[in-house]
Amino acid sequence: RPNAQITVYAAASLTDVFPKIDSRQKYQFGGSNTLAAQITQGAPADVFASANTTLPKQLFAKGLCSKPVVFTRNALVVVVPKANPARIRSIYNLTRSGVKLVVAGPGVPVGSYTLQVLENMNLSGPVLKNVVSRETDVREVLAKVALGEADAGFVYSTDAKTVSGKVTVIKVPAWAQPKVQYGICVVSRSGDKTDAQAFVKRVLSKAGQAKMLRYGFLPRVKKK
Amino acid sequence: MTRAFLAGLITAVAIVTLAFLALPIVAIFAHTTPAHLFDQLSNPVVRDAFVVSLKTSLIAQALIVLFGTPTAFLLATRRFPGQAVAVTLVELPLVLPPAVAGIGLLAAFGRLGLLGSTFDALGITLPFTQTAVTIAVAYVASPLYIRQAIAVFEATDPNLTAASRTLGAGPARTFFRVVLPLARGGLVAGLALSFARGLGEFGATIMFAGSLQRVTQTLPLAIYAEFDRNFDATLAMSGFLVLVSVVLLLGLRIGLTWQRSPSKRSLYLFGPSASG
Amino acid sequence: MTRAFLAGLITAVAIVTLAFLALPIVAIFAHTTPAHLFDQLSNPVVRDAFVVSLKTSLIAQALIVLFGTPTAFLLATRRFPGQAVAVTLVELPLVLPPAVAGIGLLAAFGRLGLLGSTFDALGITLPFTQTAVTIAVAYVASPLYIRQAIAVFEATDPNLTAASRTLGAGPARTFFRVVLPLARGGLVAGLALSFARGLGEFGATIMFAGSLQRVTQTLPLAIYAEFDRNFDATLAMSGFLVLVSVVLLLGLRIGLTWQRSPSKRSLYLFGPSASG
Amino acid sequence: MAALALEEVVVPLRTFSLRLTLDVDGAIALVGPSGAGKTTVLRAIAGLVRPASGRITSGGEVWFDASKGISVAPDRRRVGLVFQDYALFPHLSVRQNIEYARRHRADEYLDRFSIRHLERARPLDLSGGERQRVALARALARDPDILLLDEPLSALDAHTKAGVRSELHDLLRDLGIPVLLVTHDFEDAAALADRVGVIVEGELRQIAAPGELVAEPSDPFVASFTGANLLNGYGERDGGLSRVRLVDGTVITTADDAQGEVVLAVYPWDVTISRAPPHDSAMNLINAPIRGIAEIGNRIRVTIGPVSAEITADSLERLGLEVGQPAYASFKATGTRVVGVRGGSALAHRSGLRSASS
Amino acid sequence: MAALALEEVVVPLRTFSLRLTLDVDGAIALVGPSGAGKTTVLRAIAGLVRPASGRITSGGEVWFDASKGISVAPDRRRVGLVFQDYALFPHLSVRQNIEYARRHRADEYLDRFSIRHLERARPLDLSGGERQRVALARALARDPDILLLDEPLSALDAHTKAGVRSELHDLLRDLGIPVLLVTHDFEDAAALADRVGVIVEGELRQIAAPGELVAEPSDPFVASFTGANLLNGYGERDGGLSRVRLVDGTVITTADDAQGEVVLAVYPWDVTISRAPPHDSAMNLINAPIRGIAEIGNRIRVTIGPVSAEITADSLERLGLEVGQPAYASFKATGTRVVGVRGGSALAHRSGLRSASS
Ligand SMILES: Nc1ncnc2c1ncn2[C@@H]1O[C@H](COP(=O)(O)OP(=O)(O)OP(=O)(O)O)[C@@H](O)[C@H]1O
Ligand SMILES: Nc1ncnc2c1ncn2[C@@H]1O[C@H](COP(=O)(O)OP(=O)(O)OP(=O)(O)O)[C@@H](O)[C@H]1O
Ligand SMILES: [Mg+2]
Ligand SMILES: [Mg+2]
Repeated sequence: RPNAQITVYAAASLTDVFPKIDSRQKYQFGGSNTLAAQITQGAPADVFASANTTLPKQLFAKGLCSKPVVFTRNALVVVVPKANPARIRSIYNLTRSGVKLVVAGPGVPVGSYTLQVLENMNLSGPVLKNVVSRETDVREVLAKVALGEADAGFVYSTDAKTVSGKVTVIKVPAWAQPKVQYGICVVSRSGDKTDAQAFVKRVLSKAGQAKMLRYGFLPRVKKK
Repeated sequence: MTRAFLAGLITAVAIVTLAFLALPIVAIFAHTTPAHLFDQLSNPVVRDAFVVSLKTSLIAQALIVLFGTPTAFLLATRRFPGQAVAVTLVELPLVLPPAVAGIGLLAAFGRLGLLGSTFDALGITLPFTQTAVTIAVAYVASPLYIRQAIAVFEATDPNLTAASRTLGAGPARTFFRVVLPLARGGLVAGLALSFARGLGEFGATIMFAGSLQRVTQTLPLAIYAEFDRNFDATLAMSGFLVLVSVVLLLGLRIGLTWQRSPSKRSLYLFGPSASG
Repeated sequence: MTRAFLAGLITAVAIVTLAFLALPIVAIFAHTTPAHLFDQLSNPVVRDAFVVSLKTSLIAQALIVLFGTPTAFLLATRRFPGQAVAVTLVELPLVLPPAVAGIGLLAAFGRLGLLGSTFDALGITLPFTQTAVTIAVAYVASPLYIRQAIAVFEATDPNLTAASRTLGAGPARTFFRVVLPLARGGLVAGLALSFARGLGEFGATIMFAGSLQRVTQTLPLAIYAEFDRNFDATLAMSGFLVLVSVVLLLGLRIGLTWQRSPSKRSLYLFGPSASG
Repeated sequence: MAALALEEVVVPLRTFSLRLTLDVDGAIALVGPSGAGKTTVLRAIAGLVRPASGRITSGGEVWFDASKGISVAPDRRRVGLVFQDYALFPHLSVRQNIEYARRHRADEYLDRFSIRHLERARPLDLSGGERQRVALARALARDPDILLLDEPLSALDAHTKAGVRSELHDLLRDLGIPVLLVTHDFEDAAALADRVGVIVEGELRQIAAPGELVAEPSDPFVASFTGANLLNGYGERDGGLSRVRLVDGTVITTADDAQGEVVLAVYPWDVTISRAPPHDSAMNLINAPIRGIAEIGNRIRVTIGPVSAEITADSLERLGLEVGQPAYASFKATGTRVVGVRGGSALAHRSGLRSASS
Repeated sequence: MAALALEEVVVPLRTFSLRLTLDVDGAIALVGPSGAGKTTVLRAIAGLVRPASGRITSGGEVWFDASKGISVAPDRRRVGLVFQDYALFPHLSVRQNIEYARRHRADEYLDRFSIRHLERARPLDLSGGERQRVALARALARDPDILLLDEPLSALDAHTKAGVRSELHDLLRDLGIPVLLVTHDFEDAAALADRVGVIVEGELRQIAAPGELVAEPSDPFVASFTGANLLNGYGERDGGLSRVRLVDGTVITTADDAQGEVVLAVYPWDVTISRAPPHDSAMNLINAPIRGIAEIGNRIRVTIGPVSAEITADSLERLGLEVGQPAYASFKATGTRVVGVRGGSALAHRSGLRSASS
């Protein structure tokens, strides 16, 4: 039977790829934390795809969704405007005073990942003092940089690609990368569990994963 | 001469103020071309958002008129204990942070809200549905219409309604033949304001209805969502909304002046009004 | 009897409307206790947000009064070409989606905005600063004050100012001794409205000023940020903002009634007004 | 023809209460100063304000009865009320206004009030006189059992007024239903009504034919309202007459019994003016410089000391009177009336300047 | 004493233009119907409205001169303007109102206008008469070179009015500065001013002493404004006299030269009433049933056919006149004046009901 439309709540970083995987569904993209909160408040979502695993786990614990599975991974990068007014060449330049750095709020997955990176590099203190705004999701961070209002921002490598013309990417050294795992689960109150399951399968399927890779996401299991 | 100076100063201040208010609008149009602006109407996101906005706004405004008018009339013409409270209640959404309004709506109609269980029992879910958008819009925009309506009804000459009564017309006839025709201009003006405000609703909607394309994503939400992906689209949509607002406001201006006396009175602060 | 039925119907509708408007407020307080509410004031996030909101609001309102009053006076008392446009300009922010306002402000005062280069040259950067918050608030809240001011000034009896002039008082003296004292009540009311609206500003602020604790994170922004992490904090902050709004509105009510004539006139739709 | 009756109707007002018992038959006018409660009387009859107590009946029907808790709705009472400001519906044409009551087509009234040429006009475009005619037509098109007029002439300029007044007078006479009109102008009341009541602060002081009010004013207020000079003084009996010493020392002889602090009324047309002491029966003589000469239509008012006299233009010429010049004002002892005890009247604080000077 | 002069002042108004040349010395009154432009005259003098052309001078000073582009600001012209609604500052006490001009302490004026007891009161708490006195005091405390009064009496009820008028008359006389007052009531104007001008639709029709206006009205409008009956008819010379045939067929003889469509004026006090045909020199006789009897103060207005006559109460009694009963109205040929050609006057559409009936 032609399965009905389902509603997918997905992390902002999945904005471009998910429709390519399945164009028929309804998507709401945003900060994973916001989406989780909305689901807690009774949002009629069928599937929840989060930019981390903690949020889905919390929902699972509350019995609000099925046991989450990891469906992809991602990496953090620093983006600077093409003009690069602050002449940022490496992450270490972010300590320079006067740099306008935007990051995502601590509740947002990418926000906490950012903190981890800085932890790993022992830059927390000197860099965080340059933060001028904590945005509500990763896309806002990207936007402020792309608009040239901010000098730099931490985003997922996948997001950086979407506006490649407007920003320059600065890699985060592998040893400093946090474990960025995306978890997906079927919302318990979903009126259409079968289609929801079907969607999850679709994402985990070869085709689905291929699309993910094409958009710069990393394989769901790190190969040694 | 100090007098001319004073006049000059005031004019200067006014010009600065108006410039400040105009600049952002100008900037938006500086960044987008009319052509580009109308291209956007073919952009599916914009089109969907436009449809959602229009649909929810129209329903919301209909509700506002239907429920707001009698309420306003009562508040304007009757004295009762706790009236001040009632009027405050009516105006509250106007000054309430939209985000707070959204929280309030969640706390009231959300799954965990006061009526949550009731609605669950009835199998109704409000939050994050299009109904939620309509509710949010109605809640936030209603004061602009109701306040205006109260003002207009209060301004109706009681002698005219009294006359209508002594001429054998009952309450209903008096209301529809005398009160309403005289109030029309003001009511339309109020509705225009409330419509524009509803069209721009953001905070309450995103809190209570989320932002789901084709379902709950209104123009302002789309703007916010597109903001990061494609700034041009955002500017175009913004420009579009500005145009809508301007049209509504000018309509309102006309509606109002059609009400008010034509000749503007001079306060004679700076010399007499040139005659004729 | 149909007449009683009609009256009953209207009353019923009014009650439903008021209930709908009241529910969200009630819900917020149902979820939070006064004690809890004041605990939140010790929560650093809330306290900082409160300080930022207060500071920016006060400055913004001061600017609004300083620049808005002369502007309103001019618009109310002088006729000039393009006046309708000017008035529309003044009212536009009221109906503009805050997000659009924010984008407009970015497009105007942002680094890459119209005046961006100019400001750069002067070494001024607005976005992400508290100044940006103040500007956003002033831009979005100003219409509520200016519109009211225009209305009040238009309502001043021109014979009084004329009298003042014939009694040898110049424009300045006439304005400060006659116009202003008579307008005070209305202006205060308008200011209260604009203050409340400014306090709730969200969309424009987050677009133009971002959100950073202790710097640009106002109460509404904090509410949004805390929404997903700590719903109680959100409710408490909301409750707090509701209280502020209510206080302001009641102040406004008083301000207004202190203006308007005391005795409310009956429109005689449902029987005569009981005398006395 | 159904007469209207008010029985001990009481309407509490801001500073005082309106208390009224009145039978309306034929044309009755209530006169009183602004704020006396005149309009309130009409509102109470029309059912626009609910009295605290009392009874209002029209012919057989009971319109209001506090004791029985009856209060007929305004639209169920057959009253034709013409408002002071006419209260025409600004959004309706003259014809639509007249047909609002849906009892008759307007044509009959358009002709009767010769306003056919205005039928399409909006009230705002009409002159005062025209508006009044429309308001009258509208009220009568409702087939009222009684016609109520609030200040029917006050909205008209003096020039229109003269004409409207005489026409209105004829109309009321031919109408055949009781008419109650209120005005603050005694002359208008006298010109329009068979009986005139003077109402002050909600209380009916006296009601009678206009002539009687002038001849026998019951108190100083009524007297001054009908145009008399008022003289305050201290009176003592003296044989068949009384002598009253005024504040300025003048002594007035009156045929009435005046003892103690009294107020005398003298009508200007009972006072004669002369240059030399007159040799006639008039027992009262005031000799003082002329304070003022006012020409009113064809009559002249000459003010000497505390009294003003009304004389013809001819006699003014003949006597060659001029302001400042001394003259004699004389009037009969029978021309004076004791109208009250001093201070014991609403007068003192009301008639501002005059009482201040006299 | 500085006199005020208006030279060919023109103020365009909505439907017509005010055009005025006038010298103000002593007390002058302008009368005219509502909307005639009276208030506009005062506003122009005070500098509150700027004329399109003309010249306004006060004594030596030029206040306005269109040709020279001079227009002195209102606060620099020494005018005392008393507004129709008095325009007292509601937020200031009586004392503060009077001291607003900062030229004198209020005390002198509080006493002079006997309002000391009100010095702390707010204008809203005052009666009409009291407000007017405060407004006068305030205007005079400004040391004006000229006093302008807009409808000084129209806001007062008839009862207060009588008193205020006479007081005002004395005040204006003693003031010693030129006074210009406007009103729509001819009697008020006559009572207060030495000269009265009749202004209609912005144009000064006639200006003269009140008596002259009555004796020699220049046109039907002025005539009816001063209280005359107007008779429309067609006139033909006949020897030294003219005969005018009225619409209803009556023929009136007049000493004036009346040819073609004319309007005759007859004053009520020139008309005598009798039951039987009178045997006197009066050449004009109208025999018709009495249309109305109106009692006005001590005078009675009896309307017979197209004319109304003014008679005394006594003669009413003596003749025992009653409405409906036939009677004779007679007046001398010399008692009639040709005051204009028919239709050629603002009259026709103005005096609504009357013209409709006559
Ligand atoms: N609704 C009301 N409640 C209480 N008092 C009122 C009300 N309406 C009028 N009054 C007061 O009652 C008094 C009489 O008012 P009303 O209008 O009847 O007087 P009036 O004789 O018609 O005066 P005017 O000649 O100015 O029309 C006034 O003092 C007024 O202040
Ligand atoms: N500012 C204005 N512009 C144009 N026309 C005006 C203005 N003010 C008044 N008018 C018109 O000028 C005419 C005269 O007005 P004005 O007030 O002088 O008459 P008025 O004789 O004082 O009347 P009233 O006796 O009613 O006071 C009126 O027809 C009015 O409509
Ligand atoms: Mg009244
Ligand atoms: Mg006027």
